[in-house]
Amino acid sequence: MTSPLSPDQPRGYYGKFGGAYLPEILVATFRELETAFAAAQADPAFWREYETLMGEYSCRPTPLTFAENLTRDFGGARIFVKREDLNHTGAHKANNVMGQGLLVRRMGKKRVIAETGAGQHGVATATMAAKFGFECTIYMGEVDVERQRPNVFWMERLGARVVPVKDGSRTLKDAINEAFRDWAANMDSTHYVLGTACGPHPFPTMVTYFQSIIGQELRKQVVERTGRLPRRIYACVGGGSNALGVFSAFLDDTAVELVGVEAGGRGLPTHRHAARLASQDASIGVAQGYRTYFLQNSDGQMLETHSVAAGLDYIGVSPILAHLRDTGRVRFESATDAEVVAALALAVRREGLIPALESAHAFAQACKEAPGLPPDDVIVINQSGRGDKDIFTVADAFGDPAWEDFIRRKAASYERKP
Amino acid sequence: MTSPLSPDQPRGYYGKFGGAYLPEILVATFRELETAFAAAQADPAFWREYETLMGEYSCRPTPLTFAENLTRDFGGARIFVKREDLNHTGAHKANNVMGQGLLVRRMGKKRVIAETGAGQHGVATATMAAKFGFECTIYMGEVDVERQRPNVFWMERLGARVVPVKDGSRTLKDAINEAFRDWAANMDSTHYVLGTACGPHPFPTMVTYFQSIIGQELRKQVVERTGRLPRRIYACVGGGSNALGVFSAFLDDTAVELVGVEAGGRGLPTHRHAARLASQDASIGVAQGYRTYFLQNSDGQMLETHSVAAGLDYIGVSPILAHLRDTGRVRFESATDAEVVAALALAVRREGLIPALESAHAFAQACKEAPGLPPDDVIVINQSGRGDKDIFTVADAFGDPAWEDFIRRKAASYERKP
Amino acid sequence: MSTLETRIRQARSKQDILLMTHIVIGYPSFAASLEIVDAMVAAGVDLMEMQIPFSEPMADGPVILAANQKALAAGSTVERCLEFATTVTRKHSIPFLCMSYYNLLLRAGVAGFVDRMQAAGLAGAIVPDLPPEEAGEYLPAMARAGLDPIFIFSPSTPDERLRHIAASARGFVYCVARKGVTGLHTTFSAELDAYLARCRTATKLPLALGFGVQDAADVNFLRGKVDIAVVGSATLRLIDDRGVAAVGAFVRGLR
Amino acid sequence: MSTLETRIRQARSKQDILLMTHIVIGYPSFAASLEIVDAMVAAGVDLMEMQIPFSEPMADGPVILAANQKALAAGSTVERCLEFATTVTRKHSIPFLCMSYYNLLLRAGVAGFVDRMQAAGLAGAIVPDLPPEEAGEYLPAMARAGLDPIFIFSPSTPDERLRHIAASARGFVYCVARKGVTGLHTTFSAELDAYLARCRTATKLPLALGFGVQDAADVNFLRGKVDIAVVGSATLRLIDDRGVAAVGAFVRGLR
Ligand SMILES: Cc1ncc(COP(=O)(O)O)c(C=O)c1O
Ligand SMILES: Cc1ncc(COP(=O)(O)O)c(C=O)c1O
Repeated sequence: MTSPLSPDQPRGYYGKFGGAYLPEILVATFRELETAFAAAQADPAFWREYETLMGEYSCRPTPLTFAENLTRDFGGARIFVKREDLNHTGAHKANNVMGQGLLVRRMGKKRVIAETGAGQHGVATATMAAKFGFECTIYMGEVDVERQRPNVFWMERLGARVVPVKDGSRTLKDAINEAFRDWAANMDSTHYVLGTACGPHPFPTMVTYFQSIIGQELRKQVVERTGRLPRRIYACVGGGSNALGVFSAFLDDTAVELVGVEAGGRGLPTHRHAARLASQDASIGVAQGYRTYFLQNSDGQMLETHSVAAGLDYIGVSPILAHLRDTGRVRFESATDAEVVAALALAVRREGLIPALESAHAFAQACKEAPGLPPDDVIVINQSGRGDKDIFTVADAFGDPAWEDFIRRKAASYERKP
Repeated sequence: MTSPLSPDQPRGYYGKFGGAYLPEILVATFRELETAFAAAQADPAFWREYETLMGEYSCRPTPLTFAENLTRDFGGARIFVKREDLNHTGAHKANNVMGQGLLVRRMGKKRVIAETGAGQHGVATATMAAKFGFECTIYMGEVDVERQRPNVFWMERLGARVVPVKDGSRTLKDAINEAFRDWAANMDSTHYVLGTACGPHPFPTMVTYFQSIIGQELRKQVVERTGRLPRRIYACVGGGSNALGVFSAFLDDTAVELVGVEAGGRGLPTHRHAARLASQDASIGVAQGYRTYFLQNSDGQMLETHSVAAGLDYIGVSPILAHLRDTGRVRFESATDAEVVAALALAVRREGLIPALESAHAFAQACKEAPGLPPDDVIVINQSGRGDKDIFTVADAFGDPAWEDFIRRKAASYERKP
Repeated sequence: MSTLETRIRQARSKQDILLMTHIVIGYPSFAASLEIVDAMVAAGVDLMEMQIPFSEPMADGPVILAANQKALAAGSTVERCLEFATTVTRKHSIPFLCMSYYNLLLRAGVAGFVDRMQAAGLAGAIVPDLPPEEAGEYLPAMARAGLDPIFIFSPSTPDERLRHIAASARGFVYCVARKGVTGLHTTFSAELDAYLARCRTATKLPLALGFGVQDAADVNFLRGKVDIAVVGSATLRLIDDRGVAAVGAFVRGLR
Repeated sequence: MSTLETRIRQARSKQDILLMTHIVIGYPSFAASLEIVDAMVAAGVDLMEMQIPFSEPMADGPVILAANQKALAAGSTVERCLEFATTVTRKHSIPFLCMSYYNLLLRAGVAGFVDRMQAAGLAGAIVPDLPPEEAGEYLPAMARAGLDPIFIFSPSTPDERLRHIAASARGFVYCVARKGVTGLHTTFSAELDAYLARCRTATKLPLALGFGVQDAADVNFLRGKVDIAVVGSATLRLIDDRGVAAVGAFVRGLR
């Protein structure tokens, strides 16, 4: 299968975004990757192998669920949810990671590294490494290690070494830098499993390629189920991989509105957010090897970002999405932390779905817009992941006293031990 | 579809096990349920509706995963894993609960209650209630509330009232008694969603009916993938529902050995276990409305049971399994807590699978037996659920100091709040 | 007509309503249980049901449940309970019934257990989780031993089934007043009349009514409607709150 | 031949190996940076690269990374860094190079940034994340301003690409000694010869070698192999451990 979203310009550019701004030491490695990826794409057996793996190890095709209660509550468009949360390891991250795993095996490498923010990509990579028998190191900002300790625990059980990154803002972007540093030293043995549709070419194209399985399935499912294409599709946007994955199959259907939802954090006016494309706070820059919109100051130094969802808390955004914003094909919105927690609570209560805090951004925006659409319309929310992993954050957001008591008792039980 | 495992005797008996030992006040309710279930079974649309629901809301058919590394490590039979962990809410419990949800809707009731041990069945029921718009109360032993707090948190978010049961051993059996008490008072409005293939007729038959979807899928998958029937199938046995679900499609294939794995707890010789069928410690009794093997003393008082897996920590066992033991069709084994934690660690590390502690019992037994079987043979482990929910227990079993520190810091952060 | 039924009818000829009370043997202690029985008999109760505690009393509400569990925790065994029954049946002349769950009978062997109840001087037994359909072993054993199996009617039991149950019943029939388990209050209302009329049609045996009968007003309300008023959790609650000494006065005040 | 290249060749005619050192401007403070430059120049270094700190220095290792972040936290801005450059280029006569990441140029406007570097008296720039393919805006601006774009060779760069890079290079070429980022030690071995031979074939420009050069032994090893030894993280580490005052003696001891 060829990539649904290949660069429209040389050197991995989508419009004026993308490229590969690499330290020379890594250039050869990227060329090797580009070649391996091109060969895989050209081999019809590769996509089949990928689909088989995802069918037998994860649960693809993931279902499309009709959110009957929310639809009724809002009295507007019929709301469907694409269930990436049902993937093995709990998020769409598995798609990308398993695909890259197959590629790594083709390339004959024996070690993988990855960065992780929410921890989902780290768990997915560590899982893939366990399955494929690769050695594995995961870089994770110290702040995120703390926010997402359960994921760290599982990564370690999966055999990965988790390295807390203590530099900079100690979040995702710093973990990415650190992964590049590792790669620059170990590229012969090692593949860097970048977790989203960002980074230097060919990562945005490659990650989108693997994630496009979401959109392919959805298109088939939604037509079968409703006899029509959706009026709008909502996806949260961290790096942009789940959004591109689900949007990819609908780019040529101009009647389908594609809506990317970024982290509004404490609200756009506070500037404490991670909205690169939905706010006026970002500007074009080059960092971490690619050109896109970044949240940066007038000197070009990256700003601290903020979101209740670790997986959206990132300075940059996929160059492909930056381009799709500039061309007007994708509309970008943002949802605040408070709106997101409310949307999560609603999805849980009314549909029995537990979206990840990241995915709850897409729910939040869809809930805002659904009432205004006619009942004939179909809208789809991409539920990129499940929210179990977020229990510490969500319990805090709800201020659940029973949970706090439980943690206190647990802590006390550890004190009593020798 | 008719039930794959209907009683072979009147009044819901399987051999000498089963029956319905009910307080008179509940007899009419059970008759009503029996009638409704019979009507549903007779209606071909019902099973289709059930399959559609499970396909669109959960991710059925769940995959069959080849455990390539474990197979290679052991050098014996080819090991496959049936992935019930990928169900929505993370376990096979969803199958039963969604099926009963459809039945409740047919019966026109508006409230559901359930007992829960591991919390999985509680989360599944609360999820079903949210989706179907039923009011929901979950009874849960106080000990289990403490062991499985994350599940309690989600149940509450799902809109369920979780009632900690403070009587008796404050575990699953006491929660069951309490649910029956609620039902006896509210049977007009309420359905009791019993969580396993135990309890008075028609529950064992009905729960097995819904869970038989596992075995039906598996049979098709394993023949397609390997061209043969499995030599052995392993399933953990708490109440017995996942085991019966996966075994059901193979009962007539006498060449397929069916192995139920019970909780060996601290070891059978310590008597601190929950092995009803694999130990000599149980005897035939009647409690909680049905006749089966119970762990009881010479007076007939129930004993305290023990398992690292809350979902297996139960005094009784499905009457259907008791019968299948007596007929010799199913072999019963037990795995100790220590073996189970080791098997879990192995599955995580080598296959990237995170079985629930319950399911890890099946892994433990399969790991013991796989090396002794020829490579031509195929064995299947039913991975009834995922182990994320068990992080507090597993982290303690591993004695992870970083986890303990994390919990201490979390607790300290709560102290600082007003 | 069984001995028990005869005795009930005799007592009824002197009283317009009989009183049956309930204890959990060994709760709060065996000594206290004896005091309670003495006090109740002295206060004039006509029959007593004595519960042998069981770890899973699914038909009982919170008060009796807790008493079952505390009695077990304090070391109550079937053996000691039957010894206790022997003591009180020798000491007092009113009929005593055994109340327990089926597992205790089954575990000991149904026939053997029934024989032991007989030896203990008990007049019959109430086994709330044993419907007649499952009583194939129990009924002949009881008949052989001359003990009455007391069965239960409930408001949700359809007419046909009332008759079916009645066919196995001896001594009297225990009508539960409402849905739910023991120990919660019942608001007695005119609805009860229709239910009791159905019960009357189904059996000629004396009728007892229990579940939520807790004071003189309740007993008074039942006068003329049933033969026996059963006071269960109310006395247990009384003992918990005010001690064994309060039992006599309470029972005397009921009628 | 560019002015920078001419000056390097002149210096080389007097020394068999030149020394280039590295600072992060504003680390540990602007005042200290000035002292460090003065000490290095006094100790005889031939060229200096001055890094304008960037929040995401992906090609730098832990030592320089930390210095970048501390400098930023202490208030280093592009404006102040260029002022600093102006000060030192006026004060000292050796060539100074600007080292930074492309985003700082891009954000300010590449041509404008280059003009400001020129105005600050800098001789050229090293932009480690800007390969020649992406340098379409940068190269003409540098040429117009008369500044030399320093490009990088690495051991993993194939011959053809070495030539392609060389085509854009001016002043000298910076050869990184090994895989990885700055700051880790390099074990210099005979393998280096083959790599440097490839570099020599690809360009006639002077060659600098850096990454892991940290003491006199390393510098000595490079004598006769390259024109310039680049000492980067080693001096930063020295400052962290022993303070600014130790710089002069250290640098003097290198050659
Ligand atoms: C569940 C989930 N959704 C979304 C994201 C955001 O990534 P992306 O924008 O690449 O889909 C993450 C990142 O960790 C995630 O875990
Ligand atoms: C994951 C899982 N597996 C197994 C069980 C045991 O139940 P059963 O024997 O009915 O399958 C439970 C019960 O909670 C469970 O949560």
